[in-house]
Amino acid sequence: MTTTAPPPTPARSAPTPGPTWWERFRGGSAWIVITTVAVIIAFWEFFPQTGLVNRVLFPTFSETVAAFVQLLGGGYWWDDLAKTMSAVAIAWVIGVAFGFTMGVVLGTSPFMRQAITPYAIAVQALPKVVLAPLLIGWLGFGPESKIALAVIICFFPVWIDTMVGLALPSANEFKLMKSLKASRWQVFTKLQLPSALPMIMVGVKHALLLAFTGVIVAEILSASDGGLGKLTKEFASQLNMGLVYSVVTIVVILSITLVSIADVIERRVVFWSEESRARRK
Amino acid sequence: TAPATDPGAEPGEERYEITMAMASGDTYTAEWWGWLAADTLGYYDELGLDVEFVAAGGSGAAMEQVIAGNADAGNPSAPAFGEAALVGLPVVNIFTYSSGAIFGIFVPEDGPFQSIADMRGANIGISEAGGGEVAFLEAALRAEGIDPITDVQLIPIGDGGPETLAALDNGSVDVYSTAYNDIFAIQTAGVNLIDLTPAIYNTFPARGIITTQDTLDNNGEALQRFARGTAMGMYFCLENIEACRDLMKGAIPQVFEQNADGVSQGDLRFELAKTQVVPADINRIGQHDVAGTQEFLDLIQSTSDSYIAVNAPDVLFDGFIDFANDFDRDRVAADAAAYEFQND
Amino acid sequence: MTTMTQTAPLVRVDGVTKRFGSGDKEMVALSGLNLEVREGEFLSLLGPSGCGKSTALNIMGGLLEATEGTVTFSGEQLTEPNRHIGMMFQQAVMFPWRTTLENVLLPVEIFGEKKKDFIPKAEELLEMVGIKDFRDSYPWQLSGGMQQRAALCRVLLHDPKLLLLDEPCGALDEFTRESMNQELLRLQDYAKSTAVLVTHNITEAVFMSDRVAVMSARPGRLVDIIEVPFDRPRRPDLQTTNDFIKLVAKARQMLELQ
Amino acid sequence: MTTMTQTAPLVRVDGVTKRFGSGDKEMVALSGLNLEVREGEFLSLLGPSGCGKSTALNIMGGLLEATEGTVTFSGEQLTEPNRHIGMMFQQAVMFPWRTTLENVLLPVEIFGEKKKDFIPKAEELLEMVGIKDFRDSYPWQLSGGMQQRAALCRVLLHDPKLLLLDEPCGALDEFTRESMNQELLRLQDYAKSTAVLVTHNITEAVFMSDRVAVMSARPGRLVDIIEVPFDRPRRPDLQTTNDFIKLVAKARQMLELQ
Amino acid sequence: MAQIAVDSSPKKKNFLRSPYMLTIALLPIILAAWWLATTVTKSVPAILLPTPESVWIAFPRVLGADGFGDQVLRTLTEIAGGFALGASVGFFLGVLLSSSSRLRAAYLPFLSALEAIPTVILAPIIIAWIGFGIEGKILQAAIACFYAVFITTLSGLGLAEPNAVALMKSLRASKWQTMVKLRIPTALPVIFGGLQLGATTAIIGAIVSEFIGATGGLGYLMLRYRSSFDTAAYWVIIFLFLVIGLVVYLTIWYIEKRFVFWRRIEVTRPDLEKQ
Ligand SMILES: Nc1ncnc2c1ncn2[C@@H]1O[C@H](COP(=O)(O)OP(=O)(O)OP(=O)(O)O)[C@@H](O)[C@H]1O
Ligand SMILES: Nc1ncnc2c1ncn2[C@@H]1O[C@H](COP(=O)(O)OP(=O)(O)OP(=O)(O)O)[C@@H](O)[C@H]1O
Ligand SMILES: [Mg+2]
Ligand SMILES: [Mg+2]
Repeated sequence: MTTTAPPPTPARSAPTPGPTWWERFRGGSAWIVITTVAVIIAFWEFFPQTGLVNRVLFPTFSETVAAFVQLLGGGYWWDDLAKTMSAVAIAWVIGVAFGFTMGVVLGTSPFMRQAITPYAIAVQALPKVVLAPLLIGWLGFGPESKIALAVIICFFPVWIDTMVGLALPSANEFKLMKSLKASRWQVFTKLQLPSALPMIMVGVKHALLLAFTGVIVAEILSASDGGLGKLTKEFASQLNMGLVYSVVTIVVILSITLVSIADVIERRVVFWSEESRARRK
Repeated sequence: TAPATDPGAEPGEERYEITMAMASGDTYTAEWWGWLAADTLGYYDELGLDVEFVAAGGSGAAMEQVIAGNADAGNPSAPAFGEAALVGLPVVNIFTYSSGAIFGIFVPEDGPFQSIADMRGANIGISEAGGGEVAFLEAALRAEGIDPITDVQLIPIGDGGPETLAALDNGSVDVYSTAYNDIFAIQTAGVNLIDLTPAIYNTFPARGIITTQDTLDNNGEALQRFARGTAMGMYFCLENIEACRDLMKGAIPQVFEQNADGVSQGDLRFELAKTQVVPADINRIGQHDVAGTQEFLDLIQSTSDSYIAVNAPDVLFDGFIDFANDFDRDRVAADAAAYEFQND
Repeated sequence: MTTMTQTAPLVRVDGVTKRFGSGDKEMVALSGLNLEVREGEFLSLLGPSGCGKSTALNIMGGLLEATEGTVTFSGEQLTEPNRHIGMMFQQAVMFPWRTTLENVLLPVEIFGEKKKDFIPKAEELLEMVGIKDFRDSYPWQLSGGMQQRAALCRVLLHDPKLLLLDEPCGALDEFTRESMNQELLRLQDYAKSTAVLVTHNITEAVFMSDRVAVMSARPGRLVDIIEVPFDRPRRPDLQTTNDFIKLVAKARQMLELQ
Repeated sequence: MTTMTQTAPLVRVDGVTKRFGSGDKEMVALSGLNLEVREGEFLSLLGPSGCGKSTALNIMGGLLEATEGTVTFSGEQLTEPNRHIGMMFQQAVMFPWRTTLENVLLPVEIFGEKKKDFIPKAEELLEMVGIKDFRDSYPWQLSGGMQQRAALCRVLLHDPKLLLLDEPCGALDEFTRESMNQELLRLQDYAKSTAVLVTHNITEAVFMSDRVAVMSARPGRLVDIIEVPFDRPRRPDLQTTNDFIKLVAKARQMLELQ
Repeated sequence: MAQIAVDSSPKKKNFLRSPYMLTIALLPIILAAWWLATTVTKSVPAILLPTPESVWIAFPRVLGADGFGDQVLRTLTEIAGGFALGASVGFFLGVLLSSSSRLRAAYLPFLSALEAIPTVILAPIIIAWIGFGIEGKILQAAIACFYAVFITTLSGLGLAEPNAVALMKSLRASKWQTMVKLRIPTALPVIFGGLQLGATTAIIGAIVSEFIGATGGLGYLMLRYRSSFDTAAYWVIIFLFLVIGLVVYLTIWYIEKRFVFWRRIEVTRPDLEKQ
């Protein structure tokens, strides 16, 4: 934390006018993504045809695409999609709210934090699906029980990251607030919370991925009222693997999209963090 | 032409609610058309009954929720029901829905074992640890003098999904014992299986409406009406089986999704159900097979020391069968004839 | 050892001792400190690293409790931070999610007053220290010196009677530091407040202060107070006069003697 | 502008310009710098913050590439870091997972030589700077000054021909800094190496150096070089002599004129 | 931790007022709530949550059952193997991606998506691929835990101070030397955080994979007990998992304390935190 100049990094950019799109393309990461996807697709297309694996279990890429088209034509799964997505959304919101609250309670009280941690770790190590029958008992057979399961699965990183984030402000920052006689609440809202936001956002994004996992696991392994998880299980039991991979692809695309959206939001919410600044330029 | 005693016919009379735990991840499977038809055609509603069908996950989970009291009734398969009865849980079957081979023993066409008597030393695939078929399998092996614990190796390989196909395909197992439903996908994937199931197992009761003694005492009226509605739905389907297939397609389209060879698992299962759901006596739909049940319970009991002896009549309640069959058959037949197809 | 005066002191530090830890790990950071800060004066606390300067300042600001002894401020005993006391630290503490203006307005927010009423004054202060154009910039867009200037505006915004400065320019380079010091003197004069500056730069201490309190190494105690007689406003070339150099040499000797 | 000498220069900086960024955001950090560093001398780079001192030093150390111009070291063109050049930074970079001795031995490890062979020398150096007792302590057990001392030992361990020092004492308090500077002079003499020191402390620059290169603010360029004629070894009381004060005043003026 | 510097009036260490007393005090409260719910008010049916007594009684029965040790061993092997594999792959990928911002930009989304695919979907595919043996379970536990280690390694390796990097450069250290001697030690505290999280997810991955098609192990036993409605035994195994989780956590915590010894000390010396 001194006033020295930025770290010396060998910046080798030529003093020529700005790079052409081709240079930018080659310098960027897009071509790696495209190449990787192309390699995966090529492998996916040709490997099953070698006969080294069972074609039923590992259909080629084109067969999967055909299944995907068939699925899109079916249309009935929109309902499952809606069920899964709404469960993910609700679980995510509740999980984030719950994790955040826990993080605040334990993050602002070292005493509570040390006292509760052993229980938290024990619960974290528990395969949450074993709780499914109990949750159904309490919450019924509707989406509530699977949402509850997903909440239990996804709140953890938000909690941890909030807890860690609240401790991030430096001694000097606390001192400034204290010298102004700021109340505990003011210290929290004006210093700790903004400082913790970048960390909290990391947890929020992780929670999004876990909410997805949570809902789908609940749909597959325990009672549920439909959803993409049930659909994959159904297709798998029919050995219609093209359809299984299609649904998995949908899940992957959805999660990447949602995380990217969360990324954009993050950059706006925590515009001041080093990470967002680095990415903006 | 309405039946003499139709409790739901008079308006203003009390309505009942029932939660029915279905033993699957989905609310219906291709063979549960009796319940589906009664529900879609409004027979339960007519009887003053609001039935909520919920997917409990599987037979064990459905049985669990019924015992826990979270569901009034459920349709776990016979082994789950039997197992609960044999550990002394107060479960009762009030209506037998289907009977016949639910579990079987299969071998690949060109496999090394072609009869149960040969199976000493075999790796035998089962659906999962504690799966319903295990009792049948063990009994069948014992009958041939093979000890199921020491002489063979039981390996859970799933219920007909990709892991099952892989296990059969790469020779991890040479025999597969599972529910009949589970082998359709395997067969259409190119593994031809031979059915070695002993004939006697094909007569066992398969599935019924299961409840607890407690619910029976407290909610008997609702269950009685539920039995009649279900009987009406079954009768409808027996009158017009294609209508039921159509209803099924509307309810669970994904099951009727065709694979690359143009085969749908839903159709295969539906065909099998045609033989299993048909009651022995069309005028006594839901009638229990006491002897068969006893034989079945004894069979399972023989596989473990921790089971208690159970008398079949104690877990079979036939007080609702008369009432269930006392409906206007002509009218249901007319409904069946007038059905309009929607899902093709 | 303190020099007695006619005017009632603004701050009176009376036999203050501060111990950290307990038992085996006990360490005495400050031992029996007596000090008076007169209304309107500029006092420096000069001493080697770790001698307890910051500890003394934190006690005067009510941030730390003395183990023994008392501190009075405006005649009343001081036990917790007081809003008439403004503190500034070695690092400019600026919240990166606030613009310069918002950072300057922070105390007003915390005191629960209307921000609007203070915007003109904040802008005037920013103008005085020459960073008005940066009122809507974020801290990371300012240099270290500019950040310290903004911190100075923040502490002055609310007209504190007493300024406690803990090496506010310690992290800056010498040139920026000199101009910041000029700024500081000008603004202290403008705000007519009293200031206590912690530093280990002898030249700086002499240049800035009316009196320099020299402290000894651990356990920290007061060695002596040097009166600095030069007129104000002081200009940089004062530093090359003989009188100034002599005073610096005297202070240096006091520190080295210990 | 550089003064010509008989001995061949150890480092020759020839028309070095450094631009960062490109297009609109281009900024010239250094413009047409010419400088020679003579074998065995102590040269200071003095200039205001941001004038490109560190940039110049990093280019001399091969850490940065010049946009235009060349740097030669021992007669050869310099394009990447060279193991005969040792660098020291404002903050003592000490790895907290290594003891003092292990930190000092880091370069040996990286050069792939036998650590054992260097332990006696490392201990000798630690002894010379007075922290031999702390050889097995971890950095957090040392004060800032002790850490800088260890960093000094590290850079000297491998007998670099050229020492590049980027405000190595900038983060220390004045007292520690003065004693560190003494240490530095003593060790440079002992190791017979050449040193380039970046600083913005005028007194320090004059006190330490044989020559002071004064640089102007952005874009950084050389203003002039001041020869410092005082004998070595130099003692602290040199700073109160008239000649010294005059030289400091001259340097100050040069900087202020810009 | 930062507040210590401001507020540090001497407080006597009093064990009775230490947080662990609350930890211990909570235990009987939880047990009492459990007992009340299942035994006194009977608001939770025994088939879903057995009474504390019945679980207590079931303990010796489950632990003494034939071959129980083998099952435990098997599951522990899966967890340990999966954790070792997943953590090393996660660590390796973290190192790889941190070495190039382009690789990072290109592959981070793919690897994140992998975290969104639940183990249960992958399970049948993995089984189809490598069979029902222990290898598949290890692989699944590895997949379950790799992300936590990967993402923390990736962010931890970026933490090295610019000055330290410049020092390594000025010594002409190779990229590899900088990684081993500077970046990895700097990242260790953060990586250990990831290991903690990864260990718990590896446990879950192993069990869930045993649910799906296993020939042994604790997850397999759980299914067996559940299918025969032996809820008490089922919960005995759940408690075993809680214990395993805690033991694994404490082990890693202990290793961290020994390996990253400098970290905690730094934190407890606030007076050195200035500059
Ligand atoms: N919270 C604390 N707990 C324990 N010891 C402390 C604490 N704060 C300060 N000390 C110790 O008290 C002594 C005085 O510290 P202080 O910060 O007041 O010194 P200082 O004169 O301001 O030094 P510097 O010039 O380096 O800032 C030091 O030895 C320091 O280690
Ligand atoms: N990697 C970089 N990218 C862009 N600009 C840079 C970079 N490094 C330095 N600069 C800019 O170049 C100029 C010269 O920087 P340099 O660090 O050399 O200054 P300095 O004289 O060492 O300053 P100080 O005394 O504050 O250390 C500064 O304006 C700085 O912002
Ligand atoms: Mg201090
Ligand atoms: Mg610099």
